Amino acid sequence: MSDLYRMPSLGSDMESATLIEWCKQPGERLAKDDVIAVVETQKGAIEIEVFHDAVMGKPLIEVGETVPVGAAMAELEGIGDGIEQAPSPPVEPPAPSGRRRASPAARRLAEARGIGLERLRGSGPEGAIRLEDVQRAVQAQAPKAPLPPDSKGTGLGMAAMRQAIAAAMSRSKREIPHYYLSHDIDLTRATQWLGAHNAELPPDRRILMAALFIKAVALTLRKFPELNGFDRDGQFEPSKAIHVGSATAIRGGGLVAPAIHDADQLELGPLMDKLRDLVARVRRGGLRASELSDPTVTVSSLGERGVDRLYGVIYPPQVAIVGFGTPELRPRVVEGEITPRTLVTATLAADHRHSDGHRGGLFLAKLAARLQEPETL
Amino acid sequence: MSAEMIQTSYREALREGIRDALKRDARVFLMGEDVGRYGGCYAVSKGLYDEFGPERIRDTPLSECGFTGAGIGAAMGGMRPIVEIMTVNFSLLALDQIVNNAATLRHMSGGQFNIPLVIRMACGAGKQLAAQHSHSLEGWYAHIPGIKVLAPATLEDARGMLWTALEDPDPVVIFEHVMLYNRTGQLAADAGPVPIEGAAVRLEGTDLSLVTYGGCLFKTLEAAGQLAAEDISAEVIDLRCLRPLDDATLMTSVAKTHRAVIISEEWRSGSLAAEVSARIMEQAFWDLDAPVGRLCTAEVPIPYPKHLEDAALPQVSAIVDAAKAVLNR
Amino acid sequence: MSIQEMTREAVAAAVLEELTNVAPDLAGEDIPEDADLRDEFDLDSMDFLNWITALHNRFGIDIPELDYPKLSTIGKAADYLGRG
Amino acid sequence: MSDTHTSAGGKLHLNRDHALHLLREMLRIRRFEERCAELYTQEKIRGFLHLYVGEEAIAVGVMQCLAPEDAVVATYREHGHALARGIDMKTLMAEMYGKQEGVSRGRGGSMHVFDAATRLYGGNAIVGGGLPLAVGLALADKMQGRARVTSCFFGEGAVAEGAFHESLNLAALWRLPVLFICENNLYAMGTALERSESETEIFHKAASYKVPAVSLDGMDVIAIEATTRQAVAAIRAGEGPQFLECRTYRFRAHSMFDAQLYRDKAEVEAWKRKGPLLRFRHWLEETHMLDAAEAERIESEVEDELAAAVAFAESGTWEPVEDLLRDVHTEQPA
Repeated sequence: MSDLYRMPSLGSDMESATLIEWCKQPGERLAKDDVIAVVETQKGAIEIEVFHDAVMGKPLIEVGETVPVGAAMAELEGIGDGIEQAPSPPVEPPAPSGRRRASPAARRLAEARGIGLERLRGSGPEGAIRLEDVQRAVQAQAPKAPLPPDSKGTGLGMAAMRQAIAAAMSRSKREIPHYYLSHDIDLTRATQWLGAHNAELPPDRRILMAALFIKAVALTLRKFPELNGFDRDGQFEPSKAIHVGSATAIRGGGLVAPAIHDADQLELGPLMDKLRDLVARVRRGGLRASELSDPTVTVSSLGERGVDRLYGVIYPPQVAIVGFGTPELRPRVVEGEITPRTLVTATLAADHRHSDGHRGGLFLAKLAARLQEPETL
Repeated sequence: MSAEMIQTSYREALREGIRDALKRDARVFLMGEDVGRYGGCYAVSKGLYDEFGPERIRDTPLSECGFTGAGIGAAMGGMRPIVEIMTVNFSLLALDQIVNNAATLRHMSGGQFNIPLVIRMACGAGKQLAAQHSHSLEGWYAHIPGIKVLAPATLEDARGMLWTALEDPDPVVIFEHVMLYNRTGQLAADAGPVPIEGAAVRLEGTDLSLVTYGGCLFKTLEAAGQLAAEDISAEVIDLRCLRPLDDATLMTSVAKTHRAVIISEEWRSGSLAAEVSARIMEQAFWDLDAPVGRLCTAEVPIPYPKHLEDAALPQVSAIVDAAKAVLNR
Repeated sequence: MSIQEMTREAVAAAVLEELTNVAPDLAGEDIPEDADLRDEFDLDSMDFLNWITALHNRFGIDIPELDYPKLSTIGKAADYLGRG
Repeated sequence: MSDTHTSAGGKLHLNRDHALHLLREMLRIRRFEERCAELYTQEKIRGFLHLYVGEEAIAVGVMQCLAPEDAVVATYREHGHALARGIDMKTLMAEMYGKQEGVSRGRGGSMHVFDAATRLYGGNAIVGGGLPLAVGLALADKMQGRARVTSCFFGEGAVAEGAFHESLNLAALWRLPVLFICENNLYAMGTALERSESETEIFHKAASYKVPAVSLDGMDVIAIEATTRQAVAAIRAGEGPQFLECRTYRFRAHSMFDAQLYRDKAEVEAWKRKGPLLRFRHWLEETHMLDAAEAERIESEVEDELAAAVAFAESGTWEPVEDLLRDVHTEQPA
């Protein structure tokens, strides 16, 4: 049985993309999750995957060709060998009678992933959309995520990215009533601990302070669900999972924040590996669609060469962003004495529709406490 | 398994439960119509009269209201009575005592009086006993705050629920489906008390939840087997305790499977199946991927002829069909 | 070839090569030997660590964190490694 | 006043103190209920309110013969039984109000008075509903070898219920220690006895179950006490259940909202002239056991007790709504 591989929708604002590269040749086996091609979008180059085992068939478009979402890109063979149903393309005209029939479970998932029911084909009675239909669409759709970088020389690059950032940040400032809090956190212990930890390790196993920040934020968020999740038309939808978007600046301008999934559950080492891998691929332009799942919160850390503090702008539909300025030795009163301590100024910008400054303050205080015990992170 | 297993029947398991209770606690006595010399309408108490004597295996006149009320009074007076009512249809003559007294006295007395009473009764169809001995009115009882309602289906529950029920300070009504009495199987020789709260997942599955209890459990398990042969993974939930209902187990299952069919021998209108369905709508609506299905008895007094009785009741093939319907298959 | 056998120019070229591997977007940039990489080329902590890791892997030389300031430019890095 | 009380059973020692005690007990009930009627019109008491006015001699007479360990099962017209049994007037009035200081935490109200301390098992608002309970309480006593008596009050309306017949049969069959007291006030709500029973001599029905039964003047507190004493003695002697039919009359309506279309005023007035308090008081005065000063003192003390009870109920508190579901089931320790 053969089927068509179609241009996936990676975001509700994506209309088309340009094929940069086929990663598989006709006759090659494709395992679920294999990258089949790289496409250029207005948000940059993205690797696109297959969702079922198959065999690469005849390509239907050529490198350099720009096709709309849903357009056939290649034939796939062997679907159905152990696979019940091929992924059905998420294109179907809306039902004539207005509201689409859809099961509650299907509606919930569709809403959570920002998938319009009108685009789906229902496999249930009288065309009702079932959970399975939405799950298929979710697999075919990367969530709206911060931007992958411009990869060099495609021409779409910087301008499109700037445009996307502009749209997101304008929406944020227009719609989200931010509140801002800031707190100086003593990093002396964490710095010492990290130094001692790294001293014994080769460079590829060393950990950056940024990883501690991400882990500490993720762990602290467990107790502050109102800061972790999404605003959906004014309703807060908390997220059980904590996916931390790690803001990464792109030289020459631009910014991405790919997610470190379940950051609260990762040991520091693996978390650092993920972070390292993400940054490397931000530089190379190799972020994969599946890595662009919505972060549930963003952490922005200025590193060692920045300024004291940053006031973040929330990336919609998230509801909070945590910023870390540059850690440095500053005078601090400890037990009545002015003592030099390594301090970092942590800031929180959060959506006032869904949380209040009191809770935000508690969050920063807990975060500070967490960072006093770096060995527990 | 370390415990010695014995081959036994549901009836014997119930009897052993009663015998345990009589031996363990001098306050326990069994009272009802023909429980003594006759040995019980369904022979559950056979032999106990000889063993424990007429005081503790107490035959009563045909006066359900009187002896059920006496059971309530005796419970308040410090005894632990087991009142046997031959069949749920007869229990309607005692409904006043159960609903107006057993279920209310603790509350109306501001907590001063407890009714540690157990009422056992047979229920259900399948023995061609027609419309005055075959009904499933568990749902009526499960409607009443102040009493607990149990439906043991397995040998373990038949043996162990009575024990726990007698230790409960409040009235407990136990429904024994007539088609289960002859069911045999292996039971640990030292099988002991079981909890009288909480549903049991009798079979784990992922595609849909089949919710049932009592006489329909084994039909449902058989249906689940047939579904498995068609690559449909059904989870089978035995409610066990009809009041209070174990919402958590139900919702956990539905959250996993997204589909539910309730199978019960009641009439559909105003049934416990309706209650379970409503709770799923209330608590698990957004998990549902198909309307909740119900398979109940046809809305007719149970007829006498076998073929009509069979046609009225939920059967394995109908359970399979109902399951497939919610799966759109 | 061990680093001892390499010329300083070769070491500096290798150091630059590793840098552009880590940060391909810097490829083609004119990076003077004495330019502070972090200040002038916006190398962030992770880029820097990845670069150090690459140098460690390539030359087998231990580079403790405390020595990071000694590798702030291509030239300094070449000198540091050349001392091997 | 009849002479039967002095001769019947021969066990009644009627000295002045006891006589005045009986008077006071009946007066407590009468005044309590009169006040309840008034409070009902002021909406302090709600629900159904069934008054015992006219029937006080029965509860007071019977209660003299019960021991603290005996049990009482009564009906929805049970204020008199509760007071005569020894329930504090304050907690009873608080119950009438529905306050949580009430004897049943305010959960029962007028029709459902329960008290574990005095073994009062209701307060049962289902006609005939208490009889099987009494049988069961007595069964428990018998099975546990306790020489206790369960007294069971009911109106003649209950006699038409199956529960009456089932209970009498069971009690007689098993020779249980139950004292059945039928308070025959001639009307089941508004239905006269002769309109609801083919056999209007209720005690004959009991006799048909082989339960020793007598009919007596329900307005004569002395006769009731004396007869009850004999019956209780027989029960304690292991003779099984006993049955008293007390012919009486309620002076007020069935409940507060009752136009009394079913009986004429003349009949009510005639019965009132035979009222238990009136007759007993006259008899006490005739025998010089009661003088005006003493009568005044008793009245005044009852008034004081009643005033305190009303004040107690007024100052009582409402059970928090958070406790709504309390006592539906026993709270099990976690």
